[in-house]
Amino acid sequence: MIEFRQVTKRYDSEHTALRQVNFHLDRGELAFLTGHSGAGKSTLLKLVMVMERPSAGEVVVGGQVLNSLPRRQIPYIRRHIGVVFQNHQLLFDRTVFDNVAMPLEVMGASPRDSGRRVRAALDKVGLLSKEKMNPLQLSGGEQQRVGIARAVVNKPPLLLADEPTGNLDPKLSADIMNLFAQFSQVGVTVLIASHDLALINEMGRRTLTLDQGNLITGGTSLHGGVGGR
Amino acid sequence: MIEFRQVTKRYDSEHTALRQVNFHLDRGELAFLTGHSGAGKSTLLKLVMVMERPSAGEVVVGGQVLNSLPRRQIPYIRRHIGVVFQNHQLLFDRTVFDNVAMPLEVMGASPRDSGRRVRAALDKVGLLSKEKMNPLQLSGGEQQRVGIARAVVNKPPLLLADEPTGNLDPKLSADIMNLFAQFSQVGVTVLIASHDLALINEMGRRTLTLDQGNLITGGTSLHGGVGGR
Amino acid sequence: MAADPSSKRRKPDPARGAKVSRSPWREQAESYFTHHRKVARDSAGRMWRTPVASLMTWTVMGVALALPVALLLLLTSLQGVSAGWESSARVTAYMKLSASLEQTRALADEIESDGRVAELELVDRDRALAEFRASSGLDDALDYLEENPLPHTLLITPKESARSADGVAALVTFIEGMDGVEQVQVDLGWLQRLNAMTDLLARAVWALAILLAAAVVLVIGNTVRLSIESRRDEILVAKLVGGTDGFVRRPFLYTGAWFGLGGGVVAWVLLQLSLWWLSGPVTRLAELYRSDFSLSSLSVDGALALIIAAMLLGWLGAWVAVKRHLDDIEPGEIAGG
Amino acid sequence: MAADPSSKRRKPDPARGAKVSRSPWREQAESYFTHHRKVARDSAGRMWRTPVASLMTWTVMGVALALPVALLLLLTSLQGVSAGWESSARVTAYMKLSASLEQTRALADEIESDGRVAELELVDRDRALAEFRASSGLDDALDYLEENPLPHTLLITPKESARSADGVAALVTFIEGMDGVEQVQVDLGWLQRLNAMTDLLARAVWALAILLAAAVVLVIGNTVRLSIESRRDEILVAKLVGGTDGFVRRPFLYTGAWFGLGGGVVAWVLLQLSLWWLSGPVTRLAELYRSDFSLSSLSVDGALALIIAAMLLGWLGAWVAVKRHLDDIEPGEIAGG
Ligand SMILES: Nc1ncnc2c1ncn2[C@@H]1O[C@H](COP(=O)(O)OP(=O)(O)OP(=O)(O)O)[C@@H](O)[C@H]1O
Ligand SMILES: Nc1ncnc2c1ncn2[C@@H]1O[C@H](COP(=O)(O)OP(=O)(O)OP(=O)(O)O)[C@@H](O)[C@H]1O
Ligand SMILES: [Mg+2]
Ligand SMILES: [Mg+2]
Repeated sequence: MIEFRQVTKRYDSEHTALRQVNFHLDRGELAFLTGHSGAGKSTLLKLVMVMERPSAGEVVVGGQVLNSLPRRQIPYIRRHIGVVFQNHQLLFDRTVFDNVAMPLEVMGASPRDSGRRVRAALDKVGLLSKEKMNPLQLSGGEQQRVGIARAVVNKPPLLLADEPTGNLDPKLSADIMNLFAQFSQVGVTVLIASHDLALINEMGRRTLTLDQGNLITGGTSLHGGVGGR
Repeated sequence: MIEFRQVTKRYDSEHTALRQVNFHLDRGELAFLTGHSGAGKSTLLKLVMVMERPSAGEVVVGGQVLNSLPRRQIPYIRRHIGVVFQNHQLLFDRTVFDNVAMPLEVMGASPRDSGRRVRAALDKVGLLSKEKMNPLQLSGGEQQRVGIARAVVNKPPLLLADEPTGNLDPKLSADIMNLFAQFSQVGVTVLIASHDLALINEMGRRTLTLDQGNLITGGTSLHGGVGGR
Repeated sequence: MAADPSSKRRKPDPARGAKVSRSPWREQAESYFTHHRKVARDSAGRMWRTPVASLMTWTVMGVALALPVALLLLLTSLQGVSAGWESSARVTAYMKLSASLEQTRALADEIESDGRVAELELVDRDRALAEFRASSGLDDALDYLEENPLPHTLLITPKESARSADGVAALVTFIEGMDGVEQVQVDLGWLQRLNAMTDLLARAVWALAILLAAAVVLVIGNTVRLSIESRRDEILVAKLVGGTDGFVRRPFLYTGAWFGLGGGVVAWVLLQLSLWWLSGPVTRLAELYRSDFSLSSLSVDGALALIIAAMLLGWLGAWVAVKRHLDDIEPGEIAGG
Repeated sequence: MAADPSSKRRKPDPARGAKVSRSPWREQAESYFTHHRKVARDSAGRMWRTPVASLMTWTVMGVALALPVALLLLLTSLQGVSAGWESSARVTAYMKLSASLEQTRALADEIESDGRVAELELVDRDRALAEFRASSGLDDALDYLEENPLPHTLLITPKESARSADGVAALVTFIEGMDGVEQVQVDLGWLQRLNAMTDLLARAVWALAILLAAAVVLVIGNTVRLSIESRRDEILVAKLVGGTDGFVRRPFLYTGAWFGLGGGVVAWVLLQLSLWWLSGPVTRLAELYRSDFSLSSLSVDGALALIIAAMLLGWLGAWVAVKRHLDDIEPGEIAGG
């Protein structure tokens, strides 16, 4: 589902965020991405989302090489990726319901269908009772969960999460992780950037570790993809 | 330094964030504030900052009852409080240096003085090399550290931190906690909201625990202040 | 913020539920139009929720729209007047003193039948003297005259088609060549002055119209630009969840069109108010000059055209602003993402 | 974004370091002014970094400012012309036919010495006849006259102070009462018409000036309001780190003043361009009417006054917008804080 081939990302002459990263994630796989602050985790996720373009190497998502993707095709790629952002990225001029409904609205889902799906997603993160509130009125953890609901609402085949439990208490963190695990069981590829080593160890999944932009564990050799894309 | 007397905060008829909270923090004390997501931690900190007003009860900071504080006095109270916000609250239209310099600029510090202090603060959080960058170009953890530098730059007698290590790796988290501990040793009162139970246990300090707005551990009885304000 | 259109949406509609067999294409099209309606309603609602600010923008646009239209109306009114002025480019033919009244009458009939003459008045010598006496104030002096020194006179108004400088000159030559005509006078200066005046007015109107048309586009472009800036996050998130450029653009285009609508209505109100306010002195002035000048007002069709043009201008301004600024907002710049 | 004024600031200044004894009060005052300078520079820089957008706002403001000033200039020019018109409110005194030239001359001297008379011209009967002959085109007819039927005539122009309808009437009565004067004529209609015209113009100018002054304040208010909205976060953070209201307001007031400055300069440029463009046809028209009419242009003082007024208006607009919107932004609404 995701494949990085010798990917390097250089922001400017001084800052190299990723150095020749190679890895491959299968459909339905759940993997963690860890590393110190500034190691390049968010950068890696941004490359998958085509929010940044690699300086060298190829990023392949769902069989499509993103490097050569024309600008007008980008929205259609993004519709197949659910993302939880490190700083939520909620809109404060609309209700929680409308925030979660955005990916469906963009795709032109019918209102009836959309209402059902949004409520299902909010229920999964335990916020069904707050659907009519403004995100500004929510606590930090509640906002983070709204972001998670938005990422999963349209059941995307690929799910990226950047520090999804940074503002959650340990019990809720475990719940959310279980939610992600459920998704991966039905064939969704999940990649989670996280610092919560305790939780990661508990889950016992594949872990990609970045250090100063180098992938030091969990990667694959250049041509040794596991296949099955 | 901080005293809550029977403080209740009701946002609207349905949402009561704090219920009759009583506690007292001495000068130089460092305490943690924990609780599930939505327990009322941020609300408690906002009351100290006069970002919200209590529905009932009294909040006393530095000997001053905040309830009766006139609007125009609020800025002068805030200048004595350093705050790390849950979502950083950095400005993306200026450099890291200028962000950290804001509390000094507001107080009218001289440029020379201000430059020295800002660099000292950035050095403490390990970001001296990034002073000229825009916060947008920083990773999530780096942004959080800029927020911490801004909170401590003017050496305030009171330091509040809302989830200051949510985006930091375990090693950095420990470093930041040590920084806070150093501050408390020189007489600064520090109150930290956090979910990181492992870290809190390691520090072995007083812990206030909120549950559905009730203070269940670490509080004081109504008139049993430890004194020494 | 409190408005929650979603509650309606989530209520399952039994009538719809029945049409299960509907093709996905129809469903797509329907949800497309549903979205258009929703965006139109939302952007109108957004304006409604900040009434003072919206009114400010409308007023600025209204002023900018009203001024060129007012100038246009003024020009139309003046064209009516200048038609009146042109008719004062009269040709006066003085007969020989020896010409009799009958002779003059015959000549008058002949001239009147010419295709270039709109009107003809015969002033016989007695009436000419009486009028001269009255207008010159030389009552006593004229009593000394033994004989009426004035000839019969023909006052000839050329047809509109012959009112050019050349046309009038040809007419003068034609009349001068006739028997019994002593002299023909014509005040060609009037025509020349009129041309100079029209030229000046046209220039002034053009200068103002260009400035103000620019102002309309600028006002809307600026407003939309700033509203894009203040809705940066929304654009970012919409792009991140896979919104196409058209999707992201839509609310701004509707916003522009609504601003245009409001501006058009305000412009219309301003025009009507000004007309009403100015009509008093204008009528008085026109009476003094015995002119049939009156300010043209806006017809219903004109008002509709004004409002529709304003909406189009608003839409255009929004489109330009969106085109210029939307591409600048790329998700790469997301905070700490 | 790339500009980093901080690098300068952090360089330790040895000259300053020497003055260690400076009192904290002086230090405070100095840092206050340093901050003012910094804010002024920053807000100018912010405008500079978005040149197209700033130019748009300036142009809108410039147009709104230029129009009332243009009207003012036009009114000034017209007052010059109407002064010319007023002087055509001439009093004509016809002498008795029996009055000799010497008698008339004496009378003329007497009238001229009156305080209400600005100018006096004596037209003797021979010249009067010659002029009449030339202007009426009745050459032949007048040859039949045995005697000149025209009297000596005095053309009297009243002083400006006596040019009111009442003043002129009093003058007429005075002259009529003199020996040898047969009749006095005066065209009072002119004055009436002039009043009606001035009234109309004044009304139109007022209507436009009010609209446009409103437009200026609205444009600036709106721009500042939107820039407040787009700088919401900055206001929030400034308030949270203890910024007073004055501190938070300052950048917006400077922004308003800079917008005003730009708008004033654009207005001046527009005015000069329009004057230059219109001067051709105006001169031609004035020549046709043998009028000394010319469009007044803006003096250096006037230009300065315009620009300063624009800056003050900008500051005022910003102040109003800031007053209305700044209090709305209260840190309670901070995201997930
Ligand atoms: N737009 C940018 N321009 C320049 N440098 C950048 C930019 N974005 C990120 N960087 C730098 O690239 C490095 C990696 O950033 P990234 O956001 O990927 O880190 P991260 O692993 O997500 O860290 P964290 O855990 O703190 O979020 C950082 O040092 C950062 O300063
Ligand atoms: N402005 C508001 N209006 C209404 N309800 C609010 C408002 N702000 C907070 N709340 C509610 O008050 C409760 C406490 O919020 P608070 O932000 O204090 O939680 P918290 O302890 O900081 O949680 P977290 O760990 O998730 O940040 C939450 O249920 C939240 O929904
Ligand atoms: Mg990151
Ligand atoms: Mg919180």
